[in-house]
Amino acid sequence: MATDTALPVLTANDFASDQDVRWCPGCGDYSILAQMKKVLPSLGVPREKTVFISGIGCSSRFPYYMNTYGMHSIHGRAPAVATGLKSCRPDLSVWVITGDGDGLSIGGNHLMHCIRRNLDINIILFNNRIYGLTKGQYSPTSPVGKVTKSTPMGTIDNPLAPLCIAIGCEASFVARSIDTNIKHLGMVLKRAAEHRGISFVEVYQNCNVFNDGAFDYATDREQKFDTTLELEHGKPLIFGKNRDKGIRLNGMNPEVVALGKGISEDDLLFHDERAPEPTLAYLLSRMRHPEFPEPIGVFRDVDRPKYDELINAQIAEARSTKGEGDLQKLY
Amino acid sequence: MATDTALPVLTANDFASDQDVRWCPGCGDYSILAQMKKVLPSLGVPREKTVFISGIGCSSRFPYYMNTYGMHSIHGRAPAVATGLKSCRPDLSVWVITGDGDGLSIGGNHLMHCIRRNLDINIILFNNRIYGLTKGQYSPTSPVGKVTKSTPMGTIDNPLAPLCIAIGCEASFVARSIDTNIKHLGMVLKRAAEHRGISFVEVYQNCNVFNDGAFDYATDREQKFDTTLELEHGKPLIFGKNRDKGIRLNGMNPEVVALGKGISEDDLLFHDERAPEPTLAYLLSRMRHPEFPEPIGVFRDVDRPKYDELINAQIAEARSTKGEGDLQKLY
Amino acid sequence: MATITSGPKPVVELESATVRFCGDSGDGMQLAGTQLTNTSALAGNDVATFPDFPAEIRAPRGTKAGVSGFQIHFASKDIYTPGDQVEALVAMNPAALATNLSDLVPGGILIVNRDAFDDKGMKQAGYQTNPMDDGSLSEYRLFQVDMTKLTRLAVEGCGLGQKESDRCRNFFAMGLVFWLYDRSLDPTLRYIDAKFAKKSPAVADANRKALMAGYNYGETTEAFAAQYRVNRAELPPGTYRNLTGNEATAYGVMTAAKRSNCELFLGSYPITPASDILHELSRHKNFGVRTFQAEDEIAAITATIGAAFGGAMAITTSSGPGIALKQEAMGLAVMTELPLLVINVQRGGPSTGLPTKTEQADLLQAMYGRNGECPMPVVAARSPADCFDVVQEAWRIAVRFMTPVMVLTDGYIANGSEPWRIPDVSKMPPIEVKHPGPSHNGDVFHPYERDERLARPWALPGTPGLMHRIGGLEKQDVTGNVNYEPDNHQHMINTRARKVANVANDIPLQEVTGPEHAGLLVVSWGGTYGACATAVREVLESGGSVAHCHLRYLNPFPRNLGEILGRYDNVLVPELNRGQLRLLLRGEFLIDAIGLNKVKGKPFTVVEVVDKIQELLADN
Amino acid sequence: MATITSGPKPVVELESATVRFCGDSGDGMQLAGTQLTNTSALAGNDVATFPDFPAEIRAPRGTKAGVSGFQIHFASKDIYTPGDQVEALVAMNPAALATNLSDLVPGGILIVNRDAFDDKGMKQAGYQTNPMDDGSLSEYRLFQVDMTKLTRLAVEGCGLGQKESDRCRNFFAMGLVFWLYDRSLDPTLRYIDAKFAKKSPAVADANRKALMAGYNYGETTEAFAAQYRVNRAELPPGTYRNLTGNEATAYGVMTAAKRSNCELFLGSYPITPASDILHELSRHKNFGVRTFQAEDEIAAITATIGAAFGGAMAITTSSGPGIALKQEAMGLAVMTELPLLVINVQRGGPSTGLPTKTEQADLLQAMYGRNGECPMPVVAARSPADCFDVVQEAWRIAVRFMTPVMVLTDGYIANGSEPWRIPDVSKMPPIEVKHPGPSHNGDVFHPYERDERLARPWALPGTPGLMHRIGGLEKQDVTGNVNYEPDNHQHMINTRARKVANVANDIPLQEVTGPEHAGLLVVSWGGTYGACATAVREVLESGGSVAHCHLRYLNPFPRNLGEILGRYDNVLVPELNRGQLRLLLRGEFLIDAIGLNKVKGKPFTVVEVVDKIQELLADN
Ligand SMILES: Cc1ncc(C[n+]2csc(CCOP(=O)(O)OP(=O)(O)O)c2C)c(N)n1
Ligand SMILES: Cc1ncc(C[n+]2csc(CCOP(=O)(O)OP(=O)(O)O)c2C)c(N)n1
Ligand code: SF4
Ligand code: SF4
Ligand SMILES: [Mg+2]
Ligand SMILES: [Mg+2]
Repeated sequence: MATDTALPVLTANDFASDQDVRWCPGCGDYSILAQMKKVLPSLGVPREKTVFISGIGCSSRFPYYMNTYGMHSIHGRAPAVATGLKSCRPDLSVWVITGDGDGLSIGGNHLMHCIRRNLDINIILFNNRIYGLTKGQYSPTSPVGKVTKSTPMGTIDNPLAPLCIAIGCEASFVARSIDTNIKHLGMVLKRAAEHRGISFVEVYQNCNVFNDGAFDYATDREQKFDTTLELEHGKPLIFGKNRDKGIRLNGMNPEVVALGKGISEDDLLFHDERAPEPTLAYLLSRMRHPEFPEPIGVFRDVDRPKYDELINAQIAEARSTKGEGDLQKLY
Repeated sequence: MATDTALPVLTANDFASDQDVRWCPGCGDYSILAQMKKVLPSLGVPREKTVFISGIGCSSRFPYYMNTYGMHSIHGRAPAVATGLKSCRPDLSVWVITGDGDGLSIGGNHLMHCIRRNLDINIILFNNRIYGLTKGQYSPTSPVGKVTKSTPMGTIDNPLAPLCIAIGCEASFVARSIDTNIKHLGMVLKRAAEHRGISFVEVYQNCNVFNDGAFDYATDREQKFDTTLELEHGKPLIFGKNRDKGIRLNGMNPEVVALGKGISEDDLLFHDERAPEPTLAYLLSRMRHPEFPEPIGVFRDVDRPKYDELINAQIAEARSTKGEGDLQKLY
Repeated sequence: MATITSGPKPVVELESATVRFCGDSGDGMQLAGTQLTNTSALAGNDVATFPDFPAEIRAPRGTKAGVSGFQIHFASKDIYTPGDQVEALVAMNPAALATNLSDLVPGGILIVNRDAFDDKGMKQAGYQTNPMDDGSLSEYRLFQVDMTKLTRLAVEGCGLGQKESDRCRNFFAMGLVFWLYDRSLDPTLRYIDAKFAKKSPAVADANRKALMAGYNYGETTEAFAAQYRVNRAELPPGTYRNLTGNEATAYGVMTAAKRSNCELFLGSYPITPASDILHELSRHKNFGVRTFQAEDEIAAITATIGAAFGGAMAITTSSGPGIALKQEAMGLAVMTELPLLVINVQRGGPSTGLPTKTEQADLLQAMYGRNGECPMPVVAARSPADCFDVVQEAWRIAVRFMTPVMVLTDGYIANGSEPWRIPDVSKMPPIEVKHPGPSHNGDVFHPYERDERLARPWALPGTPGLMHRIGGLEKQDVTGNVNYEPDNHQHMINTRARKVANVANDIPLQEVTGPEHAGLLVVSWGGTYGACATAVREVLESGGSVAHCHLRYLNPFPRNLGEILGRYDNVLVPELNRGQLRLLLRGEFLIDAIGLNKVKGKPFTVVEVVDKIQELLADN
Repeated sequence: MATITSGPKPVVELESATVRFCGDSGDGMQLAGTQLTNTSALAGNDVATFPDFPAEIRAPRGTKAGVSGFQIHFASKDIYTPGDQVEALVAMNPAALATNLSDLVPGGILIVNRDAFDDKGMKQAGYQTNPMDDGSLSEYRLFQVDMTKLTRLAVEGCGLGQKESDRCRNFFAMGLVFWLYDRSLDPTLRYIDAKFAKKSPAVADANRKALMAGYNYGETTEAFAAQYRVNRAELPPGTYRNLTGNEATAYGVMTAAKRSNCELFLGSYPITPASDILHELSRHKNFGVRTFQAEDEIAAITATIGAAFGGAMAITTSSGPGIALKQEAMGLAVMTELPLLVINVQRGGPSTGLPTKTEQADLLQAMYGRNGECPMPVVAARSPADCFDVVQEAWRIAVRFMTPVMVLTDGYIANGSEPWRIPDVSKMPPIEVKHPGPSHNGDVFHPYERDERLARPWALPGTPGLMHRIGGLEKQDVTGNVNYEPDNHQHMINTRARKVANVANDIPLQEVTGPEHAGLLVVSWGGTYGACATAVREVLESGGSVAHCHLRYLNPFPRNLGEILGRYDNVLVPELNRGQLRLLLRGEFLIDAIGLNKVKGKPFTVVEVVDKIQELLADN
């Protein structure tokens, strides 16, 4: 099998399955799929060692399109399926693909517990702020007032912020990107793959059929420099077409300031992915359009003990202290 | 019925049901029950307008002991039961009693969504860091390494912090108290009842049978002044037997400082329950023993639209714009 | 507004007609079908429809996976099914033709959009050569129409881009079919006004023009020799409107709420094919309807239980997988003896299965899906309009016996439609609901003190003096206190079972259509009613010795069912499952019921049932 | 170490004895019972036990709700039940006496802790006067012992406070009972050493002293006239140890993992009475056992599915309400055709029900609790030790047919115990598991290409060339691709059903104890085995015409079951439910099976079954 483990150089196409892709023309899922296929060959993990687990939703069809192992499980349960798989098979590289409904509505609890256990997998949440597959009901990330099939008078549920939840559970890696920002998306997916422990990534994804333009503010050529802010480790928080605006800390609260006229980069809030305390990451995850530019990139990247390592370490320890189990002795 | 709504003056005993209480002798649940019975008469809400909904667990036996309406529902679902009840019956004062397993393990998702919707109810989570009713397995709040029936080699799950989760969901009222600190507990329960919108309260509760002493550090006569910190709105964060220590902000991180020798109260972090952004509350919820004194009291108390009000407001609006529904016209 | 009356060509009268529009998901076939349906209903026909769309939101354009179809059966006699075979097929592209042709009767009318048959389209459909030229369609009456071109011409000058222009093609197709069956364009023109006139006059104008163009094309071109006409049916007098099963379910619960004078609460989590009930109910807040889109099915039903505790008419809607998730909570509803409805719009299983396809395989789950001895009444709707009656009946049972009730419909009747005779609200009897009033004697209230039906009182929070606690642990009868005593448990197990059994005394006796005694009794339930009723009628007309017994009440069975079953030499149970009702009948009545079972995600055809009946009659 | 051999008093030989310790939850009755059980097992008796504890963690001290009991039946013949009635009752307080006395045979030995009968204690138990003085106990052989005082005296000088001293009372009681039945103290002394010697020598010393004191009290005081002895039973040769059902289940899965050479994964969420399986397995990590305490039952089973996909022997354990929650995911396991075990330790239902009581009411949930046609093999254990064999058999079926398997046990056998003949690991045949190896030809792998049993290949992630995707949507046979075609769906529905039906070819034929033909056949399943077997034996001995057929395999049934049922005039199905197996037998075999049904949270007594058998035999 040396031949297999010796990693023949693979291309994006090698990761494409024989199934034709069945998303609506123009769906943001296509570009996420494309970036994933592009990133995987660069990781040096053979296809057979890669597994995609998903729940149910348009986004959750993802595994069918990858020439890897995969399971299109049931609604909301992918993180739990992945927990069983990764605990028994730490040798595998496991990805969970989920949606804002799959991951935050029915699956919110599994997501939370999977994150807090810091299982060494990558969770990509396709956030289109709508239920796509069931044809357009509001989701836990839909903004208040959103008119949908199930809310003709507008939603009254205050939305959940995926990253706030992840950080509330002490996620060791938290990031955000955008379907159409393909270079950035590729970078984020790669960083997520490289991180050991849970990697939680929110991707803004356009559902052009049931929630078209939900993220125009963040993708529009003109606006995006003012409405998004690319995080860079150790760098000050600067944004704007001419990079002439920044985020300054005022007590515990961020505020937008114009650079120049007395305010220099050093007065700004500096990003620190590796801050041991998640408070900064939390503060960043709270910055929302239109009050603030929405940060994209890596919010947090710290090292914590990993569930799959620990569960197997206990097995090893038990074996070394008690010796390999002997049934006859046990009886 | 005037006689009933004219609130005869009630006593704690009026709120006791005819069932004898069946917790282990010495269980912390007793004192929480006692405080609840003491606080309710002071709220001016008649017994028949008060409803206790619980899930399953020792703590969830609570409703049986109250002479109010109540439902001992199924494991983890109390917040959802309460959502249906309160949405149809905003006139009722609804309390949810849950445990660290009931509320954060199987019920974590309902808790999260109930909080983010800001339903006008009070959720009291009895945190004894163990599964009591099922006789001693670790819970989502058990510290790493905890040896229990199901973890003879110690737990490997990083615990969840109830308040971090609640704040991650933008809870409009968040507080913490301790079973044995009865005056403080009474105050917190009253504040929770007075708050409109979701009130989330974590109560440290001793399970003297399966997790005895889990909170000794916070209740011990000698230590408690150094290990806990009573939050007061608008006041600096001071603690210690002689109130000679405080919390100062260093960048985004809290640090313990000794007062005097150049450090005055004004240098300390001041508490603000009403801060519109939850970042401060989040930072406080991250302060854990032994690095920090653990804050008790009200972390956050802000006003947000309430789900039960909104759902009924839409009904009213629809009726005023479209007129009361007429089936014959509809057909 | 323009009204076009029938033109010069000869008109052939038909008793019934079956038409199917098929094309790409993007071609608006569902709309075309709906318009023809409503127009026919207004024309006084009896109609039955069968929409059939892909599971994918939108499969790649032009692929077979993306084909969407809508079949309409309209007639001057009363009909129960959308028809086994299609007499006129409209195919908008090659994939649609390839996947639907097999359902067209030999000699049937075949209208094809010729423009769509380019190489790419044909390749996607798997055609090597153009079927219109290679003679493979010779057995049909083929009409090749350049719909794309003709539509573009028709809408020229409306200021639409090509993409929008092509979107009008379905209106052209409608116009043509409307001419062919001599149908008025008015309802569709009205629809266009209502739907587009304000939003975008240009589109409205274009659709109107395309519709007319299609109609005129039929009238003027030589291609079509004759028109067809289906006269109004002899339906019982009254005003009718067309209704889908999910609409009927929504109207039914709203009506039940009104009749019982309850506020309506729906706790639901979206799932195909049940979501439309949530959508419909959420549009009627002015009826006091509260719709709660929960975080999952478990929250949906437990919120429903909370609402029921509070005194609302509380219902939860879902389909297979979601119903499985609700089972534990149904146990709580049974234990707390609260009235609520669990509505299961069955779909293809197991697991995620075939979300957009129909099936009847959740009957045993409805009966036995819960832990412990946990009986619940079960009722099932037989047709789209019947959903309206069944949910009201279910609510009547729920409040009278203080019990959750399971209502079964399926994707076929939920999406299908038929004319519904509009009832007179003022003539509907109230559904009686009692709540005990306040008590001031200071006595402890007994929440499990039962009436003659074994129903417990529905005491509402807020009522002075009735404070009480309920829950999922076994409870002492009368007091409702938690109780683990052996004899009490046995008593409560028996009581809950007897209470549900008592429902049999409050429902009508089972009726049979056909002879009192015969060689065969066909026993059906749910959405297979139409096929079975039609099949039995046909066999009877051809002199066969058969009768039909359709069950609305599945738990408990009507009191006289056993006696009925005994009267016939053989019993046939056609089901879209592997024999679930059959097991119940065999187990309860020890009769050797025979099954006709089909699990293909599709309803029975009449022929399938007729053939089985004939086979069994022949055997005797 | 001290060994006390039997003393001066006369020794009466008995064939069997039934003893029950009862007292407050805090009195250590479970420990007392366990010690007597193990000692008797070591003495070579056959034993059967029935621990019975309250649902409350700890109800208020001295209340009836807080009474905990442990019954042991030990004998020199082989026995299957803990005994209907108690021959010797040890009551540590008034509440215990009040709640247990009715089970003591007239003339039975009654040992009471006199000291506990103070006013408070008697009031809590509802005694107006002291039963020991008002003659109400006259029909029993009453022994009043001042256990509290005597124990305190005995442990004086061990340096314990009064509270700790009183904790030793159960050892005093044990000592007394051990003397009474001429049992060796050694095992208990060893237990004391192992358990306390290190942790707290003082406690160890005190317990030892209390134990001896009790023993000596029996020997020296005049009170007791004689001792009793139950000789070793003629069990099949071999070494035995005592095992509870949950322990046997844990050992069984560990053994199955070893035999199939799989890593063991348990995904579970605690729930009474299943939690002990999780506890036991989590203690054996050195066997490569991974235990995952999930956030809920749904996570538990879906993690189990993930582990199965990865190639582990994956199991999930729960009880009624938790099993209901797992149903949707079981559907996924059926659809993905992965091998795993779902172990349901049944408890009293419905809903939360009676968590610590036993019941058999989840059989139909096991069969039909899922949406759609979703067949799963179902097997049930008949006794504590049988759990060991049944879970291995279940795993053999699971891997051979690539299917999830439901294993049913119940609270009665899970907590009860019996001697278990220790097997020889080296003699156990392997359970064969095949995984397809790597493929390098570049062909697409076919995950649903089946073998002669219709099982699909278990291809593991990590295997080059076998990359494939599975899921809950209907799939095309062979390729496993998503597929919505009608005929494929029918084919897959049939295939999944046939696959499970095929299991019947891989299991032993059903056996019957008793005559080949008789007036009555008793058909039982699960934990009622003991009562039924004993009852049939008794009736046979008294010349009755009856036979016994106990089913281990409930889905599919053994191939010859129908033929067997046909051989008997009547069929009786005793169940701790309202007739669930009865429904299945009637439905499948159309026989008029009669039910003996009890739903009291307690097992059958032998007498109950005997009486019913006699009644039916009399009727003929
Ligand atoms: C148990 C269960 N409940 C409900 C559904 C129906 N359902 C399928 S996907 C979905 C939500 C999809 O939304 P999201 O997760 O945001 O995915 P998207 O389609 O937007 O990518 C729902 C409600 C289901 N398949 N299973
Ligand atoms: C569906 C379901 N799963 C599991 C259980 C078993 N169970 C009852 S309470 C409980 C956890 C109790 O822990 P917690 O919520 O912390 O309450 P405590 O007893 O500690 O107050 C569990 C696992 C159950 N009753 N129902
Ligand atoms: S419905 Fe929306 S999310 Fe789903 S495939 Fe279509 S565009 Fe994408
Ligand atoms: S087990 Fe613990 S939590 Fe439960 S009642 Fe006893 S002491 Fe209280
Ligand atoms: Mg979405
Ligand atoms: Mg707890």
